[in-house]
Amino acid sequence: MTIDLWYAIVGSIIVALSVFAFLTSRHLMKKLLAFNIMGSGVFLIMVGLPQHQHGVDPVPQALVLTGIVVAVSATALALVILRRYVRAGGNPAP
Amino acid sequence: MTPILLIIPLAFAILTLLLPRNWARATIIPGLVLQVGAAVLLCIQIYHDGPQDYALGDWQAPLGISLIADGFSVTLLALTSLVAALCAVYAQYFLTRYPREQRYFWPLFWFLLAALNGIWLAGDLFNLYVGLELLGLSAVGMVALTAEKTTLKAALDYLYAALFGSLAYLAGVALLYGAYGTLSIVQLSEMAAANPTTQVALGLMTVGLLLKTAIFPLHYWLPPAHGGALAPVSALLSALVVKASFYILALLWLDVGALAVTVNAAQAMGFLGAGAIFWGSWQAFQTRQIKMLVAYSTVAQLGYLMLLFPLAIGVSEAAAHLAWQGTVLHLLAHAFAKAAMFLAVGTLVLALGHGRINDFGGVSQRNPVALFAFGLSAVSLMGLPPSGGFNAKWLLLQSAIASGQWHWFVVMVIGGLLTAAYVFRVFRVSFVQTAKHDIQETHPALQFSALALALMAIGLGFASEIPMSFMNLTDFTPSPGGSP
Amino acid sequence: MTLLMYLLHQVPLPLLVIFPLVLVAFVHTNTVRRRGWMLIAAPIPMLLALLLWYGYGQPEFVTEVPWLMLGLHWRIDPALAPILLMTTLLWTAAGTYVWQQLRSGGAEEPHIARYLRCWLLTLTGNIGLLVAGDIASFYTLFALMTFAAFGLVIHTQTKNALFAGKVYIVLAVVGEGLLLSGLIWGAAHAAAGELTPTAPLLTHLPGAIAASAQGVWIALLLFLGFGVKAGLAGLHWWLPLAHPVAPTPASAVLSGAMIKAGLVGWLLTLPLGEFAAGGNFASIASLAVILGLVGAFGAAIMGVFAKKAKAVLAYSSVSQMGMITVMLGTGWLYDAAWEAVFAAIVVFSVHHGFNKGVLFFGVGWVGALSGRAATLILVLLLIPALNLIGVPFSSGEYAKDLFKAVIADLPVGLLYPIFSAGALATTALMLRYFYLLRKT
Amino acid sequence: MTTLLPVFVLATSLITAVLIFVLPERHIRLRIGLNLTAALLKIVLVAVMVAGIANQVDYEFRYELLPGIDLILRADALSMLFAGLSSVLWLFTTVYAIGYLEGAPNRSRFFGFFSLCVASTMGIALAGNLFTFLIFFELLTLSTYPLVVHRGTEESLKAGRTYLQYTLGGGAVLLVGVALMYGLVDQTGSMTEFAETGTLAAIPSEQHFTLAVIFFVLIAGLGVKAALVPLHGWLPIAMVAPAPVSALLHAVAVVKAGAFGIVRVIYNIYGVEFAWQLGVLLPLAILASITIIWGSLRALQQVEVKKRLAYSTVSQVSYIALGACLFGPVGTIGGIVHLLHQGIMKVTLFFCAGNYAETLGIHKIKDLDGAGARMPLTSIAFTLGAFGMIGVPPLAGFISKWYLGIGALDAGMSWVIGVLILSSMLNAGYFLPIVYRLWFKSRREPWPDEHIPRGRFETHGLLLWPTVATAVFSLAAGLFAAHAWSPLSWSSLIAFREYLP
Repeated sequence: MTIDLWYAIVGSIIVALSVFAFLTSRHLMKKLLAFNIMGSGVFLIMVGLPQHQHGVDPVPQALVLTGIVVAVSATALALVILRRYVRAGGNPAP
Repeated sequence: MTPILLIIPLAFAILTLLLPRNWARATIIPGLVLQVGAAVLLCIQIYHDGPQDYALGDWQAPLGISLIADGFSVTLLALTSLVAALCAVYAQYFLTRYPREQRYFWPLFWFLLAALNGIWLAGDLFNLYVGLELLGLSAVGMVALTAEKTTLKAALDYLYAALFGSLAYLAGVALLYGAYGTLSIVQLSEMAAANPTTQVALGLMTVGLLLKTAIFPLHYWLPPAHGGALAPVSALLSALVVKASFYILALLWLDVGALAVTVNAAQAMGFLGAGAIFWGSWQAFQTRQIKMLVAYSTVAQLGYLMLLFPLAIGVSEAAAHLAWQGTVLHLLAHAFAKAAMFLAVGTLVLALGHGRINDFGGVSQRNPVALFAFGLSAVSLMGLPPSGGFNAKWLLLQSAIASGQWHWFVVMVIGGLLTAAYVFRVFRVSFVQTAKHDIQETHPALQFSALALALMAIGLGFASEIPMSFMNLTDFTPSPGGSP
Repeated sequence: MTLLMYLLHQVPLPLLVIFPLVLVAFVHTNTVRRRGWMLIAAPIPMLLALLLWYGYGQPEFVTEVPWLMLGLHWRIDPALAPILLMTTLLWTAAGTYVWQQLRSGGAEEPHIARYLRCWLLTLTGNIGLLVAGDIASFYTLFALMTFAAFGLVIHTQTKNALFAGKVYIVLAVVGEGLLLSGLIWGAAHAAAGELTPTAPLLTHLPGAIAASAQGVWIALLLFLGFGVKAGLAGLHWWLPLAHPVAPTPASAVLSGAMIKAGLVGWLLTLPLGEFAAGGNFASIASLAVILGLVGAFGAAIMGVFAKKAKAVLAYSSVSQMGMITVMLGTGWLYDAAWEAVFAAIVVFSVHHGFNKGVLFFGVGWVGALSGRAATLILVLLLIPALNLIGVPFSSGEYAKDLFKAVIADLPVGLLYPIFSAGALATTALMLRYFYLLRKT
Repeated sequence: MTTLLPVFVLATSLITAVLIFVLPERHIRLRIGLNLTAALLKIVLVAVMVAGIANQVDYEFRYELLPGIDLILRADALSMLFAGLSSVLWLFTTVYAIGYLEGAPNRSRFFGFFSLCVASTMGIALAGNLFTFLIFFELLTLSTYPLVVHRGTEESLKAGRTYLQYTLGGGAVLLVGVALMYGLVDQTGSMTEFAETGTLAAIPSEQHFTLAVIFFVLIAGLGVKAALVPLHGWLPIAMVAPAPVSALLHAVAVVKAGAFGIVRVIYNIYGVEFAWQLGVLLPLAILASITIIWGSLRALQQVEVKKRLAYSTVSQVSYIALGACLFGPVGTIGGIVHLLHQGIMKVTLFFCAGNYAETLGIHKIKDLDGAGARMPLTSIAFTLGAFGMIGVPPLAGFISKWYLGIGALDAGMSWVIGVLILSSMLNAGYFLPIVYRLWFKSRREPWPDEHIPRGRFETHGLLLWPTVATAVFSLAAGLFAAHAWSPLSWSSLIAFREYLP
């Protein structure tokens, strides 16, 4: 059991927790936060799982980097829409 | 040749983002011409030279981005260009009433196109992920365009579903990479064995993609999003966007994980499809708003796509081949027909000023072409001949007969009747002579772009040979494998 | 004379038959009262042709038009020619009667144009069916006569007339149905083996029926089907209802000529004579005799209690047709004697046609006249009446003797005296007839 | 040319349909001209093909729709019978419709779908295999729906719904049958092509049960349009449509498409001899007989003219199915010739019903008293049609019954005679009272709603002459039945080719 696998296991736990949060939270902001945490978990798995075989693998690093960019932009978009929604009189916690 | 199809939309996306509004408008037609032209050229090239691989910037996989253009992907590319082009023509006239929305529509439109093209051409699972995310974000942006409370809510729901789905997918990708050390679809399809890791990975990805494809019972986000968006947006979303995630799903089940999937799982997917057909049709039959009707119709029609899995997995090669052909044809026919239907409905709503089906009286006199387009696309959706939808249904039925799966046979036949039940609700009222209020004339371009798409759906019934011959270029026939 | 001979051979029979049909087109409501002559003119061509035909020694006279209907084959049948002659003469006479009525303005009722049209149509059918030699056209003309005669029956449009019309049409439709099934069934056997049966000739029918395993049933269908028209006991109900209400000349042709169409149908289609050899049809033949006797005497009893002279005559017709049915049945049973019986039937029917016609006219004349003239007519009417009864030296006696001569040699038991007793029945009816006439 | 002629025949009405849809509502004259030109052109083309068929020319057009499945348009003797009927009646119905709809709204839509409907009928006539037949069969459903609901009233919308429920359901059942046929029996695509003596006789006997099942599935699908009891419910309800539609629908298009399909399945797919061996003909014959009697009984109870005619159609169309079930050439001739005979007679009757409704506002039978004097030509036409339906010679209906009767006896099914005669009597029972009212009752009160005053003719000329023409046809078809160019002779040709390969 390497340290990398620990990353993956911790990542899975984070994912599991955040999925629970995502599904049970009503507030849209909370959901967004849960999504971000979930993303972190997945990234942990991504860097953690493949590493145990043959040293450092550049591919997961690159993938995670891309993933983070995507997640950030998605969060930004979600925030914009959420703000608009609230301004338009929408209830953020339906 | 291949990367041009990514470069063009991206370039125009940036162009339309940067240029002033009027200039941006002027770039649309050249952009569309370039895009369609490039797709057609690629089709011709593939037809002559066979499938091609292309490594972007000469960076080889796994770090580089590899593009694969085979018969299937060029078919989808051509479909995308055609549908998008007509939707764009429509949007040009439709959006004159929405100046603010117009500003953001075009960049999003081009990004959407780039994402779709990227997905069709992607050769590895991670590129598919990137494509999916880009697609999801631009689609959500388009839904949110009008910035009304309801559409914003729909956009948010859509966004969360898309994000959740993407992460589930990404987790699966991570597992697969951890197990096999590659993301290339070609390599994975040779390596992926029927072990728990693969199956868990596939399960995660499947759930994510089902959510993105809005397959019953995970379809909750689709009707408000598709029904609430502007007409050209709905058309693009229903015709193309949901197909992208289905495409990946099919790739996973029939190619990447062909050795890992089980017949029972495939049957379960079929039951989801059947549920979608019945539930979607029932909801479409119940709803009062015409756009919701069309949106629920999408839910139902997506169910037919899911029948691919039980019909193609664990059966004879001939039956699987039929199922595959039928599904592809259904995908194409539905894309044309549903785009046409949303555009036609958009025109009618524009003319009437509302979308209440029961108050559609008199619409046939003032907007006959739009109504006719609606009718033609409905013919294809109902699977009545002559239409692409009918040919697709025929092939699927033949596949069900060939593999002796009578339950799917029955589902498809009943599904056709249910479709008829809800589309004829619209025709019924359209024959009422007396209009309850004013009906405006609409721009002919709006009516005729819808008609052109509808005619393509019908014409596909006579030209099914073309996509089929492209399909035969790919050796992508689902393998008869699958452990019980 | 050669010219006439030429005409006789070249003028096709259909033209003679169609002529009255063409006249129908010229009947208009406004001019109808001046067009009474049409009714006289209508049967004249056929009458002339028939006389010529007799004059030239009854040569073979056949017209075939293979492309018309299911192949038209029309001929003058020498055996039936007397009935044809009687029919044309009676129609001419009755036409003259109507013409006279129209001229004197006697027929003031409305619908006179319709009356004339129906008259001409009925006439076409009645005369035509006697020359039709193929099944299809025979049935066509028979149906034309049947349906057109409805217009004659209900012409006066009184309540009774409408009721009579209803009974008439129901029985007629039933009769047509029985007839058509019999004809088709028979024709199927006559045409067996052919890929496309054009309608077979009537002359093929008896043989085919005799050869068929279900021949008895086919014969029964035909017997009953024609029996409606021939006033067969049990199917005769329309006669006493229709005759009193129909206009006098119409009653005359109805009773004199049309009723014989049913008889002609029997003669042409039933497997009589040599085809009955072997006794296959003994059951129906016996039925014919029994029904004939029931008709002959039953109608007489009913007739005596009738309230109108024309009803009496109608019952008399049923009675007389009953006697003919007895003759037919007897001839059917004893196939060797059929030739002679056939001759007797033809003579009897011609005799009955003329005399009954005159008696009907008499009702009209007596009604129209008064005083001495009426009495004179009454006296003159004794002649046809006595003829019908069959007093010595009358046509009736001649006709009956022909038959009696035949059955005298046959083992028919009581039939001979019973048949002779028919004269009593007729006498009773005639007495009643004169009684009622005098009262009016 | 021999390849494209069937396509041209189809195109004459298809292109007309498109042009009419494109043409704005106000171009009345242009539309009329277009319609009539196309109708005449089609008749000419059909005539050319009829002459060709008589001389054994093959007209065939083939186009691969799906791998192994062709769209085939082919002219054989049977298809020309139906095509000839449709093309001639299209002309008359168009003329009639022009008169009937004068001044009405939505004429562009009406005539467009009308042409489309005829195009589908042509496609059905010329279909060379089951698949092509199915395509046009469904197209017919779609193109007739707008005609049924044309008036847009609540009643017609309701009727349209019922119509769809039946016909789309029937279409789905037919689809099932055809799909089963292709999937289970015919892997090569050649056995579902219509061939003159059938294609299935060589199938091994273990598949016979499957074939029998498929047969009844196909019949159930076709039976909806052919209005076989108990699938006939749509027909009387669809009577709310305008009279030309009822005339075309009932005489030619929809019901005939069903009946024609039954004939095709029996003769050109199964082959009558094989079907007879399979034992599927007797049940169908019994069903057809029940329909004949039931339709007549229901017709007796109707008080509206068009409803009575509708039930009469239910009854009469089954003669065709019955004839097809009689194993033997004569029965075949009877069934096939009735396809045409019933068409012209029933179209006459519906034209007349339309004339009474349009001219005098008469919808109920009891209002017909004395109409003969007011509208003599129409009433003569009605009388001819009615007597033809009863089977009185020398009208067309008699010829049909004659051949059906003899055919039944040849096939050893003598009980059919009883059915025929009973039906004739019931026909008489519901038609003679109408004829009686027309001619023998006199008018006391004014007409319910007199639209068209008595002018030079009793009604609008465009309404009158098509009626008279079809009435003359139904007389001529019987009168000249033995002529070489009569429908009867043509049907005999078909029967010859079926039984003597």
